[in-house]
Amino acid sequence: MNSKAAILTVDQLSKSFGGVKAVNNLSFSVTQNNIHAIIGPNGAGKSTLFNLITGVISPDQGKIRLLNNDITSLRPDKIAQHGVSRTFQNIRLFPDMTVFETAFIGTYLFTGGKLLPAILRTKEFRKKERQAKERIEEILQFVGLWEMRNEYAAKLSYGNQRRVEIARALATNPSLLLLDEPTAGMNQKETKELMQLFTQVNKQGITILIIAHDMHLVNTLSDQITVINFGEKLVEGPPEVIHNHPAVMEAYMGRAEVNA
Amino acid sequence: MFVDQLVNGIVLGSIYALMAIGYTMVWNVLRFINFAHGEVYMGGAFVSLYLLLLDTPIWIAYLGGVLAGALLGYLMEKVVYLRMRSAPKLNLLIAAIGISILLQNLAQYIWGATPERLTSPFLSKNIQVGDMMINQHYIFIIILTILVMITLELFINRTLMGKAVQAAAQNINATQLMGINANKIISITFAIGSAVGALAGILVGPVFLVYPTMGIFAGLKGFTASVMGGMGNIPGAMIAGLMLGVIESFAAGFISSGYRDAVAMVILLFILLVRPQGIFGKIVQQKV
Amino acid sequence: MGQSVNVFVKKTVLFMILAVLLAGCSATKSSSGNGSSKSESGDSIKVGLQAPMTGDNAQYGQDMKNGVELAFKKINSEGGINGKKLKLIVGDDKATPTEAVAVVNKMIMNDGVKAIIGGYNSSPTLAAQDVSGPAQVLHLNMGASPDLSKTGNKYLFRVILTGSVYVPAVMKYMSEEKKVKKIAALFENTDYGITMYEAAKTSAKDLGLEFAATEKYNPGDKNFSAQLSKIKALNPDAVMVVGLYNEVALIEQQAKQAGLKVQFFSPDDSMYSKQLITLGGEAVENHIFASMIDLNADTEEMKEFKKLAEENNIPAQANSAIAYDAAMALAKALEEGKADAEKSRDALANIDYKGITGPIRFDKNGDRANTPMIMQVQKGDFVVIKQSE
Amino acid sequence: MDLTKKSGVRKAILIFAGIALFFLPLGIVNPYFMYIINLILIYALLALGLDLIVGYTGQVSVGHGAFFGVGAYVAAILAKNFGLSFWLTLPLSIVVTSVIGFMIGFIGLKLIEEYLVMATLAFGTIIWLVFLNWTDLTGGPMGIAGIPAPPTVKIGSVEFPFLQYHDYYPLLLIFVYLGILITRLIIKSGFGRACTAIRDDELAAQAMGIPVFKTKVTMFTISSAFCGAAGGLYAHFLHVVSPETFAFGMSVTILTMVMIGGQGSIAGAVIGASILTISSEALRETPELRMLIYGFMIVVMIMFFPKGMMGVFQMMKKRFLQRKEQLEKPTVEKEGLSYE
Repeated sequence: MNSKAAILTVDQLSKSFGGVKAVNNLSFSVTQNNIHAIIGPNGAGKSTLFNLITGVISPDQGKIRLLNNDITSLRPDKIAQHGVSRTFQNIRLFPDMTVFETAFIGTYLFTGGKLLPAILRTKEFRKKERQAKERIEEILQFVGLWEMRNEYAAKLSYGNQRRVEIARALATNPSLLLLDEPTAGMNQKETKELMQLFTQVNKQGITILIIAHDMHLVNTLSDQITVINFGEKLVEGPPEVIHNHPAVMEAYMGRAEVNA
Repeated sequence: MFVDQLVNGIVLGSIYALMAIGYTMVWNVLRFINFAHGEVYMGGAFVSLYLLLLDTPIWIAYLGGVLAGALLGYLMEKVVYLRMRSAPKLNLLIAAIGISILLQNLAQYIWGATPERLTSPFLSKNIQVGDMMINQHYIFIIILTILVMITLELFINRTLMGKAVQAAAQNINATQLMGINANKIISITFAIGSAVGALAGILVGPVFLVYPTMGIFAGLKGFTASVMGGMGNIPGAMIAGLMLGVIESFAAGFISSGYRDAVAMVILLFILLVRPQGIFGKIVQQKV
Repeated sequence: MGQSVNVFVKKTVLFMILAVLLAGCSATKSSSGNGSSKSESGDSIKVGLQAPMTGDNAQYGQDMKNGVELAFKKINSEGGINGKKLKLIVGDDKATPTEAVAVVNKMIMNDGVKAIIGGYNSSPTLAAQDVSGPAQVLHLNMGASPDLSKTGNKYLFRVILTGSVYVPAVMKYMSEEKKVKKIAALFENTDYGITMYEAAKTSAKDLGLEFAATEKYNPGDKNFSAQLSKIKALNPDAVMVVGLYNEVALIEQQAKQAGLKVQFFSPDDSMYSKQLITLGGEAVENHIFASMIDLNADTEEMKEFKKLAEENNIPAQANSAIAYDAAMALAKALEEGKADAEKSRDALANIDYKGITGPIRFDKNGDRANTPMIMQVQKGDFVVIKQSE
Repeated sequence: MDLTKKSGVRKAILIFAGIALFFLPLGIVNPYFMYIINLILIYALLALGLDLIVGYTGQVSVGHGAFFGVGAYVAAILAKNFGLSFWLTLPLSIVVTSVIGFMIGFIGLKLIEEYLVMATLAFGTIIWLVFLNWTDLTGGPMGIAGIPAPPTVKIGSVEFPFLQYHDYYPLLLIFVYLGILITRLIIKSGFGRACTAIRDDELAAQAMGIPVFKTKVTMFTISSAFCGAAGGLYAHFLHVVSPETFAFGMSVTILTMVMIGGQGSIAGAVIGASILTISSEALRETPELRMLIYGFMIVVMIMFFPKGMMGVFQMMKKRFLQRKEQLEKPTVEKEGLSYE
């Protein structure tokens, strides 16, 4: 595992909001094909970090590299083009779309947004549309939503809504998948099923960067864990190391809820 | 000519400032542009005119117009907007425009389309200042505007109800949690904003006449001023209104009168693009 | 959302076909039953009134409507035209060209009017006569612009005088009697205002007068302070205002407030209305204009009109009187021409009718050739200060 | 099997109905009704155009009346001053309007929600004031009259002159069909899906790789091109243009058509245009009450049918399906895939 190259490198990243340092001089890297977790108490700067990586906000200082490309301060859609896809902490679905339609949005990078081929309905255009549909069918089968493809995504159960989000993210054909608290608010069964899904996604060769509160989830799932607090890196290492680390116990375990 | 235009600008600006208050107050509580606010301006002026025709003493007629304006704003909210609280903003916008068309034509149906002059006790007298003649009614407009601004400022900052309105501007839901009836606050906001708007219409009546479509451009300017001052910022709206009036007057005098209204629109665009929080607004960090 | 499109396009098409079929049915019904221009089955002759009924100019339309209704009432109570009653179809042109075209379209095609009275404003009339001319519908308008003489539409007649008659008359008066040398112009930016101003410029050249400033405004403007302060700075002897009474009253009020004390005059009688004095008050005192009508005239026709107006509770306004004249002349032509388009047109072209506004005769352009009188606002009334020649 | 058969039947009905509509003038004697139907077609084109940006992309514009005006004035000026034929003025109207639409979109679409509404209002008003005040070019308040009709179309030995309203109908209908076709093709493509994604959640759309600003500006430009086409047709159809037609009120009228028909729906745009045009013309009988009733209608419609007529239809369909389901035994949703 160590022989593999880093897919994402975050280098001395800083961002502050009105004097409060949300992320402070943070550096870490994600190894290809790993499931890498970022944990930390509320307000530790995890979501800010995600927003920085996906380009929603720009850092004050520091660099973010994806393989050999500098993606610092790029627009979110440009970063998505580089193969980074994400889900959101508060599930963000398209309220007026069915499951199929929602996932289909993810194929934008594949089908493209060119107008002329669309109006002329060229052979190329039709081929790509067909391929995209086949791909979505494949993905929906994979995440287990094929039967519900014609239902409105927003009307599904919480766990299934998360699956729709993941299907949509997978449709962009990412090399790195960012999951922002994916099991927050899920019941035990849903959490378990989602964890299985993450492992399967990972097995397809997609690197996963996951933000989590849920220690259990992190321990069983991840290869590597980075603990942050007050925007700074506390410790980093495999689950066994982190689990017993005194600094983590103090900063995190001491007050945070330990979910089963 | 310079001083002429300055005086004209300040008078016009006072009217815009009064109009802007209505837009800004409604924005504060409901986050939408009440496009029917111009019709409150028209309605107030018409009611005053009607009361004067019935030989009501002039001050009572003016007061009646202001109260009618307040009532109109209150009813607008109670009958239409209240039922649309959960509707998308766009629907509220269309509803407001519908109300605007309805009221304009209702006024025309009742009172006719002919412009009428509202009487003013001051209109026929001029005051000599140096070699300048300033109409007394103009001075009346400016003084009354200043008085209204001070009263409103005191109301907002010194009374419980005013503070509730302010709190509602921050977060209407939180206000509700604190035990203040949000709907009541919204009603009061509409009534006060509309009363001030109606006052603007009444003050303008003797100079630019009263007619059913008088609210359209006054509304547009008042709205521009409220954006200039920063949506939701009451003192900002007042100052921006004055500024807009003066700028417009000079532009009309020295550039072209035909494009007078374009000046306001260009300012509006400029503010939106460069300083959407308004000249006096604070930058609010948006949480992602 | 995408789905709904798919599903409902079919229903919509069905809906549209149904709707359109319904419309088609009622169309055939109305065009066969309600007496269109072709089938003379009805016992009435329809006449349209194209005038501003809403908006800033609505008062003019109302006055015209009053006048025409008065005339129709009189004619119908005396037995109508060859036994047929006259029926008025009112169309609101909002004083704008496109609306004028729309209402004239409707009046001709749907209502089957024989003739149209109106419009009041020049620009809408110019646009509307493009529709009425090819349809061979008589069009008696009240626009002042000289351009209305140049349309080549032989169905177009004008019941008021043309600007090229009004303007020289008033300019001559101002030059000879008031001894003005330097004039400023403030005119409405429409066909009416521009052509009147052009005529005034020509006439000023002939008389050796100088135009010091020319300012314009758009119809419906209410704030003239910018134009007035420019004019004030040039210090002219007199200011010519080309506009309608709302604007004239406001301009003179605002001039007074701005301390501009000067003689105002206008080329024609478009502000001949009690409204001018109600709105303008003292400010419009001494305003001079050329007019084709004097409501205080001591003629039989005027007395009869005033009596009729009083009986019907209608204010005796200048525009009502002119519209009344137009309606009476039209009725006469329709009677002579048996309501046939071509014959009625010839009858109207050769008419010689003594109206309130003097003898009504049309030249080959469809214009009247009367000479105007000069009037002035004095003590809140309109007084003739120079009789027509 | 069942599915394809059903969609095949639907397609056949659509094509048949589409062709049948061309023969409509045969059944209409009164040219005034023809005039109204033609107006509906022009408004339908406008509503389709505005719906692209409002209904499908979620960006509200109250300045499209001005785009309509730009198209109409460009056609009018080119035809009157330069004697160009309709077949040249129309494409030029579309091009000029698109360019202006692009520029305004490029500046204005940096703003969101209410601020975008305000900006489009300002742009629309400025354009309208130019129509009103650039007298040398636009004729000021008088507008431009006497715009020529399109030249006679010759197909083989058959001639189609444009003399009366009946003659314009096929031309306008073709353009509306073209508008519907282009709308459908755009909506059912990666670009169209990107637009609906932006409408529903801008942030999520961007995270999927959709260039939000570029997509919005492109759609705004297409939308203004529709209005430009409608403007060019309008100028040659009515033969007169004047500024007040294209004031704020027109923008509102088009927006109201979209809202009352139902946003994000082709049928909705057409229905909205029909309802508003017909009611506005029908109310001409009572000029004093016309706009009063019109305003009242808008308020009531928007209060009680917030999703427009399409929303009403959908509700009715849902009820119908539910009842059917109760009567028969519960079956699987038959509507099937929307992307086929």
